[in-house]
Amino acid sequence: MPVDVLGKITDKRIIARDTVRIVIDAPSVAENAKPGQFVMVSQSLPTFDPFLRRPIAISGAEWGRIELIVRVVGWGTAVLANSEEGDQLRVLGPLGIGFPPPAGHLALVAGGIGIAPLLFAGRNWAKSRLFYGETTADWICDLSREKSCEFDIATDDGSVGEKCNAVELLKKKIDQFEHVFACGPEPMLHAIAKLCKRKKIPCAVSLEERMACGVGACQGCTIKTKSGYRRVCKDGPVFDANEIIWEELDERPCG
Amino acid sequence: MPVDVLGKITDKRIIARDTVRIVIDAPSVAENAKPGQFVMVSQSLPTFDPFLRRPIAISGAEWGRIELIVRVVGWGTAVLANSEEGDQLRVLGPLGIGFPPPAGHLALVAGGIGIAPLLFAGRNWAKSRLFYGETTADWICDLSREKSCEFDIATDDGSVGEKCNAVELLKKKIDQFEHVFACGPEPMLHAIAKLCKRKKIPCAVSLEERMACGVGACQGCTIKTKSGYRRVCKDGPVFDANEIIWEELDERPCG
Amino acid sequence: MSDLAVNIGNVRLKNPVMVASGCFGVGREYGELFDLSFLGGIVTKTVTLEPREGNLPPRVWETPAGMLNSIGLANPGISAFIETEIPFFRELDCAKIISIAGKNFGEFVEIIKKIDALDCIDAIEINVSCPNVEEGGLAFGTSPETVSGLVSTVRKITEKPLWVKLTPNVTDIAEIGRSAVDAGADALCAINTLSAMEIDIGRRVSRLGNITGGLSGAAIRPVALAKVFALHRALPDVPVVGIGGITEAGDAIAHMLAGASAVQVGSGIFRSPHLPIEVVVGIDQYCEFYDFPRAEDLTGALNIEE
Amino acid sequence: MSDLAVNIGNVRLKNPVMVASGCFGVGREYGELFDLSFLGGIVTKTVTLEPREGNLPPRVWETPAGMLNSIGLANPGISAFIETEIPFFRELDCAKIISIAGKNFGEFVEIIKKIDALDCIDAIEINVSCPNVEEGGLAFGTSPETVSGLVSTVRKITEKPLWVKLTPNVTDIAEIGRSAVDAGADALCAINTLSAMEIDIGRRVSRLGNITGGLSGAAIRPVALAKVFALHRALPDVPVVGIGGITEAGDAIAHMLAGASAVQVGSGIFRSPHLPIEVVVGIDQYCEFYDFPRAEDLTGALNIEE
Ligand SMILES: Cc1cc2nc3c(=O)[nH]c(=O)nc-3n(C[C@H](O)[C@H](O)[C@H](O)COP(=O)(O)OP(=O)(O)OC[C@H]3O[C@@H](n4cnc5c(N)ncnc54)[C@H](O)[C@@H]3O)c2cc1C
Ligand SMILES: Cc1cc2nc3c(=O)[nH]c(=O)nc-3n(C[C@H](O)[C@H](O)[C@H](O)COP(=O)(O)OP(=O)(O)OC[C@H]3O[C@@H](n4cnc5c(N)ncnc54)[C@H](O)[C@@H]3O)c2cc1C
Ligand SMILES: Cc1cc2nc3c(=O)[nH]c(=O)nc-3n(C[C@H](O)[C@H](O)[C@H](O)COP(=O)(O)O)c2cc1C
Ligand SMILES: Cc1cc2nc3c(=O)[nH]c(=O)nc-3n(C[C@H](O)[C@H](O)[C@H](O)COP(=O)(O)O)c2cc1C
Ligand code: FES
Ligand code: FES
Repeated sequence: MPVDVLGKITDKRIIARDTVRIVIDAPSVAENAKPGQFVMVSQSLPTFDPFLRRPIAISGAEWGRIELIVRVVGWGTAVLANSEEGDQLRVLGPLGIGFPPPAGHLALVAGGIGIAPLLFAGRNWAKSRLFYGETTADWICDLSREKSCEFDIATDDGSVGEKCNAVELLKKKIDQFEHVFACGPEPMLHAIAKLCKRKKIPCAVSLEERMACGVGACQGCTIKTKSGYRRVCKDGPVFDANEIIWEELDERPCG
Repeated sequence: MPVDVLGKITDKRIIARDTVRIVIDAPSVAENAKPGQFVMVSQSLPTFDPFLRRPIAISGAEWGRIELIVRVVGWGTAVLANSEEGDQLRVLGPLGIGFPPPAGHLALVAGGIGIAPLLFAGRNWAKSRLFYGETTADWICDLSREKSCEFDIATDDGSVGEKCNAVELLKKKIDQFEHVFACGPEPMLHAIAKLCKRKKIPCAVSLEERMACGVGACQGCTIKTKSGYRRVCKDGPVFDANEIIWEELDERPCG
Repeated sequence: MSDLAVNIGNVRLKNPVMVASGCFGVGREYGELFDLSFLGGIVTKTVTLEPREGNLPPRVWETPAGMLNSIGLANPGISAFIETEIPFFRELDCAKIISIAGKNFGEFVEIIKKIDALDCIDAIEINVSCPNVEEGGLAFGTSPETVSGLVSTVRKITEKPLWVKLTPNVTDIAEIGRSAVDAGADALCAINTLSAMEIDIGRRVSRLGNITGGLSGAAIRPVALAKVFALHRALPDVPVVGIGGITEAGDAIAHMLAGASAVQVGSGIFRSPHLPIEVVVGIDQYCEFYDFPRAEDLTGALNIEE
Repeated sequence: MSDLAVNIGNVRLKNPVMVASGCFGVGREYGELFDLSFLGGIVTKTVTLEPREGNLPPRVWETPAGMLNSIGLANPGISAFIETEIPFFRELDCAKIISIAGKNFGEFVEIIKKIDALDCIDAIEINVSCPNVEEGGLAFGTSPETVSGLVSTVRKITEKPLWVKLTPNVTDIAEIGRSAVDAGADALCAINTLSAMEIDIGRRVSRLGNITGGLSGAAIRPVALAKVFALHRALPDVPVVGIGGITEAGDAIAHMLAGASAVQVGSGIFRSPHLPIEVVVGIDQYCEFYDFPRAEDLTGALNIEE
């Protein structure tokens, strides 16, 4: 059951260019959180700028605290990233269905800030390996404290890890896995979905969509799936890759 | 001539309950500023909260810097008061006509945050004395560094200075003065205007009105005077007390 | 504690705070967050005769102090609604209002025939003001003749209180309101969203799949207050339900002072799910502080000297 | 550098950025801050036949992401205006548009007779959309017949380009726009402010002396864009001047993509006096970046698949 609480920021640090890790004291959110779920967050000041909360994946939950990784892409994320230790954030969650139980060895594929929900998955499921792609080294989140899962890194410019993308990383080792979880830009997810289909490996993808309510009440965040429109916030954000009509997503006039 | 500049905050401190003194590096504003003038200020971030700038009196100008005293009464002043040393503010000014040249010994009468423009006047005109009234000691701005002019303080509860109001302070010594400048709540200004009229002493009052442009272009800040509607921002904020139709101001449905 | 109960015609609400259509489903989701019996009432998402998938995504976009939506009345259709949602809805301990829309008079009649027998429904909100659908929707609500025709048609087939939800996208909302009341409407709800759009200048496309949408949120509060004020002035005896831009208790109080007998909270809920309850508490505190023994005394209590 | 010049009918603007009526006087005050010749054009505060004191204060109030005003067309009247303002105004090196309003057709005619001889005036903006005056004002702009009658009356007595400034407070802005154009208007300006109000719940009074006022600023941008879009779709050959909620260059570009041939910047100037110039620069940069050789190519360049 989700709750809406005011949570104090207990730790905040920059972990990559434009990217912060925020730890929030929010026991009633943390105790129910599962990998793949998210929260709707805003600052606690009574401002209309922004008007709506922002959906942010839960990247970890332990000891009554949740961890968020926020990349600044606009005003809403800037406001979150500029909040400081001791500030309070409004946190509604945990929301969404989260990842399914993995069927054996698990490949986690992250593109960019898509890393956030997969970190939680990596900490949760021991038999997993993370494939993490970024454009360049600066944007790679510091994973030095991630003990629980192994990882391979790729950058488009080769500035760290292999010079390729996350899909290519995955391709090399895909036969070692029985399940794939992926989060990142749509073209990447589409490519992974195709690969998994060919290899007949089940694949769950975490999607993004603009949200208003975040709880399933407004029908604002729908995407077209093979079983009709589904709400990303309530029926997702994690979907079976085979359910997605990728062409619809690719053609989306705006995002 | 007013200018619109980005000015860096070089000093900020709390000088009374809910009240801060902000020093801003803004040479082109400072060099032309006269007591009684004001600036239109906002933070420099691209936010709509608030949408408009706020008018704030110039309480001092020296060495290329201007001083503002801001009391938090709502969101706009809260945003200003929360900005920090090193932040930049947008400053449009100096605006308005300022106080007239005083005709001999000058009484400055301040009610509450009305102290701001009078501090500047006190520093500027040696033969002046400040009468400063507040509800209670907490709200009295620290004047320990004001060397240039003498002052009497009154509080409603007697927690500091005399237990009376600024008008009563003035009354006791009014015969020593040839000119009165006043700024504060409307009932106070009205009482002072009456007193000065009886005593036949010229009196200039600094008025407040909601403003949009602050430069005289929008006609948003008008008050009714004996010579018709006048713009507080351009034709004021300082007016001859005899010009004001006090009944109109007192009856104002809202402020 | 003041007496918070208000009457909208024959419908008694335990307090003046309802949630607006489309922002709350039937309460399933938000019911996980708080006890729905604190609410004065719930207005369901608008239900149509046939199921509707809704509009092409994206369907929501944030704007300065507000938001656009072009949901397009996505709903399962009245039969499925009765089957799957009413069993949940009927158990709730607050006024229950069903919002309905049709492409033509006949559809409205068919829907009402299906719901008239449902005891649990306290009132029917006729949505003639949705800017996001091609047929029916806004086109209905902009013509006094159509509104009058529609209301008198449905008035004949149900005894249930009929509330008509008005659009602000008209020259004279009071004229439309009057035509609804003259034809038998029991109350007027104002406002639905303002027709609006936003543009992605990088890709040179609309931000919404449906090109245009409806603006709601704090940004429209001043417009909503003016419409409620206009309705109350023109029709002082008709209950008005104030909707638009409520994001704190004070906004709801402003709606009531302008002339509303009750309010509905819409997109403000997305910012703050507990908002409807905060509004109830805030109205109570206001009544205490300003000595209004009954919340209903707030209606139209604005001082106007002209 | 792209070619920024645009034509509104016969009026050539050096760039598409004007300042809106009522927000800039005739430029005296803001002329102290920057060189007015950077502007595409200036629209004066609306001038009436007789002097007007304007409405009871308070006249402005801030709202979420916007503001209300009820200035009430305070102005010295056309004769005093010609005497005291035109000598300053005529010297400016940008397009000069005079905004006028009258209580009846006769007043419009009288005003135009006085300004028709002024060479320095490039166009007349007919304000039939002010929500803040009792007579004339909004009432004119909500009826296609009245607009048509007014425009054809004044069309007969002047060769100067006639722009008609439309109100958003109507059911169908394109209908009003069409009636203006059919009667001889050269361009349509949209939008004026939205009728609105705010309430001081503590004192239970309106925030404005005049009770209601007009809403402007970022809050109304989505509404303005939808109106411009609707006008351009209905009347693709008619130049539209986009007004409403421009607070950065991107907003002006959005207006042009929606169908505007030029824009006017209004209350955004109060936030940021240099805004009109920033908008000129921003449009230029946009054209360069996205390969539009001429700013006029932006007009209606929105991609719409339906
Ligand atoms: C379920 C879910 C989980 C998410 N988890 C995270 C996370 O862990 N960390 C993180 O940094 N971000 C996450 N996001 C994305 C985050 O919500 C958006 O970046 C944020 O809403 C942007 O707000 P803004 O005001 O900063 O940017 P805006 O100014 O609103 O937009 C800036 C840019 O970001 C794009 N954008 C904005 N919102 C979204 C969205 N919901 N989906 C896709 N693109 C968007 C816009 O199209 C635009 O290009 C998640 C989104 C969803 C739906
Ligand atoms: C020429 C001039 C000089 C000023 N100098 C100073 C100064 O030196 N220091 C200072 O702290 N304040 C000064 N003020 C007042 C200051 O502008 C207001 O307090 C501020 O605009 C309030 O904004 P807000 O968003 O914080 O409050 P809001 O939330 O907008 O309002 C909070 C309360 O303050 C009242 N208020 C808001 N604006 C004004 C106004 N312009 N005049 C009167 N009452 C208002 C409101 O009615 C309300 O009760 C001055 C005002 C003017 C016109
Ligand atoms: C996402 C969303 C969906 C809506 N769906 C409906 C609807 O189905 N029927 C209806 O009458 N109004 C609908 N509305 C309009 C609201 O009920 C309300 O009239 C409007 O949002 C103004 O109120 P607000 O400013 O409090 O949001 C919807 C609004 C939003 C934001
Ligand atoms: C203070 C103020 C005064 C205005 N006066 C006039 C006026 O005299 N005539 C007119 O046609 N429009 C007037 N307007 C409307 C503006 O010209 C413009 O249409 C409206 O504000 C929307 O644009 P914006 O959102 O950029 O402000 C006024 C607007 C404001 C804010
Ligand atoms: S955001 Fe409201 S249903 Fe998903
Ligand atoms: S605030 Fe615009 S004229 Fe004074």
